[in-house]
Amino acid sequence: MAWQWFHRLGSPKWFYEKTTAWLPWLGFISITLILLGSIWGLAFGPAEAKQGNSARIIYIHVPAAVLAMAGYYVMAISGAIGLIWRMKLSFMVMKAAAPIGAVLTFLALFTGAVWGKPTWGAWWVWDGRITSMVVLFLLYLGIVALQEAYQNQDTADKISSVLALVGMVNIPIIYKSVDWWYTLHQPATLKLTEKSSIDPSMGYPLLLMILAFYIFYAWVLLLRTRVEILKREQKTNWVQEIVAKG
Amino acid sequence: MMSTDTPSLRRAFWASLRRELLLSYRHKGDLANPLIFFLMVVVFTPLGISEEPRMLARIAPGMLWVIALLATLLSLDGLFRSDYDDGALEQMVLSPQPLACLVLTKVFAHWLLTGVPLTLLAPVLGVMLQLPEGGYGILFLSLLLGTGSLSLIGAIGAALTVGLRKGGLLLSLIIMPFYVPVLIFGSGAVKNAIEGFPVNAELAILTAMLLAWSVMAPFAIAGGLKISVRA
Amino acid sequence: MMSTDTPSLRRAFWASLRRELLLSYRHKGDLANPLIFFLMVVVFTPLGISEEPRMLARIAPGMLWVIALLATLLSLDGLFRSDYDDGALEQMVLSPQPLACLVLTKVFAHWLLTGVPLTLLAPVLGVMLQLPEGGYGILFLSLLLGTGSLSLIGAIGAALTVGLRKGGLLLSLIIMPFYVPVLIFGSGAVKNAIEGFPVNAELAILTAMLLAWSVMAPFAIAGGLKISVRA
Amino acid sequence: MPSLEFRQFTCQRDGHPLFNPLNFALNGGEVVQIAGPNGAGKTTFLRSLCGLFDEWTGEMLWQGTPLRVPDFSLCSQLLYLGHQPGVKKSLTAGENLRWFFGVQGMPFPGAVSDALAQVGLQGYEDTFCYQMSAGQLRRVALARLYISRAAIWILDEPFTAIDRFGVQNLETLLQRHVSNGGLVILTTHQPLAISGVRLIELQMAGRGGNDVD
Amino acid sequence: MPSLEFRQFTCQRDGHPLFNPLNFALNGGEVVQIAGPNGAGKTTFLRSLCGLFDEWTGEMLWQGTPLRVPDFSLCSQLLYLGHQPGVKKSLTAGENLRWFFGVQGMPFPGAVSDALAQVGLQGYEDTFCYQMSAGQLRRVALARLYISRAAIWILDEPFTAIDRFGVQNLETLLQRHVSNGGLVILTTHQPLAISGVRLIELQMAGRGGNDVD
Ligand code: HEM
Ligand SMILES: Nc1ncnc2c1ncn2[C@@H]1O[C@H](COP(=O)(O)OP(=O)(O)OP(=O)(O)O)[C@@H](O)[C@H]1O
Ligand SMILES: Nc1ncnc2c1ncn2[C@@H]1O[C@H](COP(=O)(O)OP(=O)(O)OP(=O)(O)O)[C@@H](O)[C@H]1O
Ligand SMILES: [Mg+2]
Ligand SMILES: [Mg+2]
Repeated sequence: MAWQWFHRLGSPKWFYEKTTAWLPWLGFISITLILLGSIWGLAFGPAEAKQGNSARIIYIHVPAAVLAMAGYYVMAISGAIGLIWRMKLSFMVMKAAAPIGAVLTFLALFTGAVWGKPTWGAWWVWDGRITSMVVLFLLYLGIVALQEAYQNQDTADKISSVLALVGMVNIPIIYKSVDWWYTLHQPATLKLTEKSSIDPSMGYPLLLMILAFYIFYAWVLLLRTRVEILKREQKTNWVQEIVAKG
Repeated sequence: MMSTDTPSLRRAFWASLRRELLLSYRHKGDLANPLIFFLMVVVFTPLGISEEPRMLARIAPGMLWVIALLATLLSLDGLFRSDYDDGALEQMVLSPQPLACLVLTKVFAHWLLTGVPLTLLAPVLGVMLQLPEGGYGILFLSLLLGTGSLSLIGAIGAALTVGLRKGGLLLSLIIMPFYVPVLIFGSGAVKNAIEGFPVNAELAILTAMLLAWSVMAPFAIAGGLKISVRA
Repeated sequence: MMSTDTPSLRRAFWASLRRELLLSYRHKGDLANPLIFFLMVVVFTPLGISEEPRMLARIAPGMLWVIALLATLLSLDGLFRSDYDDGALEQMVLSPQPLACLVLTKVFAHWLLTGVPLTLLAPVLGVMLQLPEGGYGILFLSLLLGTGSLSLIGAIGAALTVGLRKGGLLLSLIIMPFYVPVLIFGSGAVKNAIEGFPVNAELAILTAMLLAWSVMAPFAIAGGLKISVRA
Repeated sequence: MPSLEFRQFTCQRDGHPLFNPLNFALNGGEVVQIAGPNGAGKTTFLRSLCGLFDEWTGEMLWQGTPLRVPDFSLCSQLLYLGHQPGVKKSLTAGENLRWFFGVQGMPFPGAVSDALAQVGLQGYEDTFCYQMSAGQLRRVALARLYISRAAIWILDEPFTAIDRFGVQNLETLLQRHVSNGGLVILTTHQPLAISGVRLIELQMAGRGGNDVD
Repeated sequence: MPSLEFRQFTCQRDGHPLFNPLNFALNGGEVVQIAGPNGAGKTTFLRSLCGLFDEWTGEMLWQGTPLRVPDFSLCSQLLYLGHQPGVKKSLTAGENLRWFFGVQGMPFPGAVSDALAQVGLQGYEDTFCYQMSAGQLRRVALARLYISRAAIWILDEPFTAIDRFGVQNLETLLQRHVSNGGLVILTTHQPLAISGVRLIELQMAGRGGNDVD
């Protein structure tokens, strides 16, 4: 039955035991893909016509940016599930997702800034994309700060879920408004419907890296959720058995 | 023992609004605070940044909007705090009337006593900052619409942080991202007006945002307060 | 019954400082607040005012100083408030140790946790606001000296307004005039540095102000608190 | 007639039960004192009743139907007076009371000055609450009881800071309320001079069973 | 041996005396209860003693010499515990106590955990005060009495929110303090189980003379 599955998923113990087997696979695949993509992109891909080798930073910059945005929805939706169905596990996923998202956003910002110096001649420019990324970073920071600020975990979970939910509505608005506001940054080059404006020799390794980052994200998220489970359930028998086993 | 006249939401609404206005009236100082802040930054700006009229004129529209936004933001921390500390919030949560309506009165009062005065004062300070001719009307209109959204959004932040022993500016961090679109369209409208471009789009968007937040915010606020009060 | 080891001022000083630091450590959020505010305005500035690098570079020195000043000011309201509300201030007033010394620790802790982080963060935000090359060192130095004065002056205002049920930004009004010289010499130093002029005079004056306020402020603060507590 | 029933009911803090599970039923016409030493969980228990605390386990039944977390469906039936009385210091006594009833959707009670007189605050209707002594402030909060139409009164240490005569008055009032079929649930560390008080002792969890009834 | 004397002493609010002038002298070895209904001026009186309120008239003599307004010269001799106990909720019980003594220039008392045990808070030294019940919070403030070396204790309703055993303990402590020559001045609305309490009744001003002694 679908509902039975749903309820079992809500059980931290079931989730913990189930995912133990997935971990090594996810870790192995993501690391392999990242290595593969980097070697392809950095060593065998062509240098970009105008920007030269500095453009190779794209293989980190773009996947980080993509995941930073996708990560927000992972976080907000798991928060919403937690609020609606009062599911503790879902809150744990949310809590685990927030710092990962913040780090990825920071990575996108940082690589962007590093890239900006050779191409735009300045570390920092206020343009639409960049601004919306800063705003996203602040949204993540807000969630992390709320989680830290509340001593009572239950309250922290619910409060930050409400914030994440409200934020979910707001993200498209921010993107629209900031894009409309001022643009210097690259428009989207990878397009599904039309022909991509990026050369396939750079496009394929980039796509590979994005895929790799997705899997990597899932892996780290699982790891962090499991740590969170152990922390919160530390007084239960099954966790103590695991700890005793070492 | 039991009630004979049925309790009514309208009564609760008025009682609540009445109290907010009374409280603000008693703390006249608080009422003036956002205005003082506004004034203060307007004084500091030429001192610290530049006293050149041409320069001032260029930064004026944005500056006025940024300051109005900060003033709103800073006045928000106390919105639910004192009710939380002295137990009045519990009583509101326990009222049989929907909490979302009761908090809406608080937000409305906040806007009436912060947003509206700021809006009225802005043109005056515009003169001090050498705001060019064409900007005044739209400055007024955009602030009137925008401060409504600012109060509503800010109240969500205030509700989410009221349980912290000192919410302080963590509140700022939380709501800042939500203020960004309001700021962009608000100051955008004024800049366009000064340069003679049409401003209909910006004003329409500001109105739409105000409506959307008016519908959504009360529920988020009520939800946040209920969680906070139970902690 | 009576004391055998004599009470010592040194002990009182350390106990007081220790508590302030502990309290801030417990409210980590508060610690970050002035920084968040700083960051916030730096983000709002290009959004609201202008994103043009040339324009930003011109307003950056003043903007950074104005924001640092506002951030200090806004963090001051709570300086004595919670001690007043929960009765700890009475206990401090009743301590046999001179109140001026005890409050000095509070101000010192405030500077350590507000002024210093602001100073450290300012150059980073300078990059975001396109602050020209030559300004960074002096920005840092002038803020380091200036924020000390700002904390001391602000504490006087906080002491005088703590007895009001909600001091809020009335505080701002009181101390604003005293902040003006600090702002003028602080931002002046940075502007001069950028344009390659000497900055010795400005830095000397900032240092002198810091020393003068360090001597005078504690007594004014202690006086203000004693009056407030007796109201 | 209000009826409340508890089955294996206990409140938790940080995942640990505060007191041994309770099994008992309350009906209108009773004064119930929740007793126990400091930190036993009395306040927590009362807040759970009001829906202001939700880390509890077991069952709570109102008129026979179980209440779920979070559930404020008792709201309109109850009056809660906690450690923090919810009196605004910068309003006058009268304004505070009028707000209190207004916010529940009740018409502004004309009885405000009567109620204040009942708690010994004749002529204080227009006095600001920050000009009041500790006891007077609590009395403003207690004046609600003289106007309220709620059937269940939940009072957390209502006698705090109240002088001897004030306590007597209050006891008389409670007795009148229950004789009208109301239910009073209170905590206090002072001996009560009310006859027929039902005592529910909270026993620290993990110190032997109790199941009071 | 501490000695305090009052001559025609009364406190004022808004220019009106609160209670009829008092004339009496206190010496070490006494427990003195300031009594009176809510709003009689007990808190105001105690605060005047500490120098925390200065709208009073008449004379107050400490060891025979008159004290002037504003005068904190009694400071090092006294310990004041008011309606607001001065306990920071975001510090632990131990940190609160250590600050309290540190700020008076005393060495950090090693006795902190003993004192906490005495008020029934064994093992709570590292518990944050916001995690405490109302009574536990007051107990943290009361723990000061077990460490203090002050001769005069001024306690404004020290029994608030304290349970029965706590009150008994506190009474024993007060008795020990006065038997060591100390002076205790307190207010409370609960009956005291201490022998030989000296009662000073505050009588509302303008309702006939009293001059208690
Ligand atoms: C701090 C600065 C920067 C930030 C925050 C930033 C942020 C972003 C974001 C959010 C994306 C979107 C990914 C997507 O929508 O699919 C992106 C993609 C991209 N960025 Fe940046 N960026 C920055 C600087 C730069 C610089 C300096 C360059 C090079 C000139 C650059 C080149 C690109 C390219 C080529 C893409 C891929 C566009 C696409 O395929 O959609 N970025 N960046
Ligand atoms: N916010 C909190 N977080 C964690 N624990 C808490 C919190 N508040 C109270 N507690 C703990 O829960 C227990 C019960 O507290 P509660 O306030 O219900 O006690 P009480 O019976 O009302 O005591 P009192 O007679 O002192 O008012 C106490 O041991 C206290 O330490
Ligand atoms: N801040 C104030 N301003 C004006 N009047 C005040 C103020 N505080 C108290 N009063 C008045 O002074 C009188 C004495 O107050 P006080 O607090 O000393 O009473 P109390 O004897 O301690 O009463 P309780 O038993 O309620 O604590 C009261 O009638 C009160 O109304
Ligand atoms: Mg309690
Ligand atoms: Mg009193």
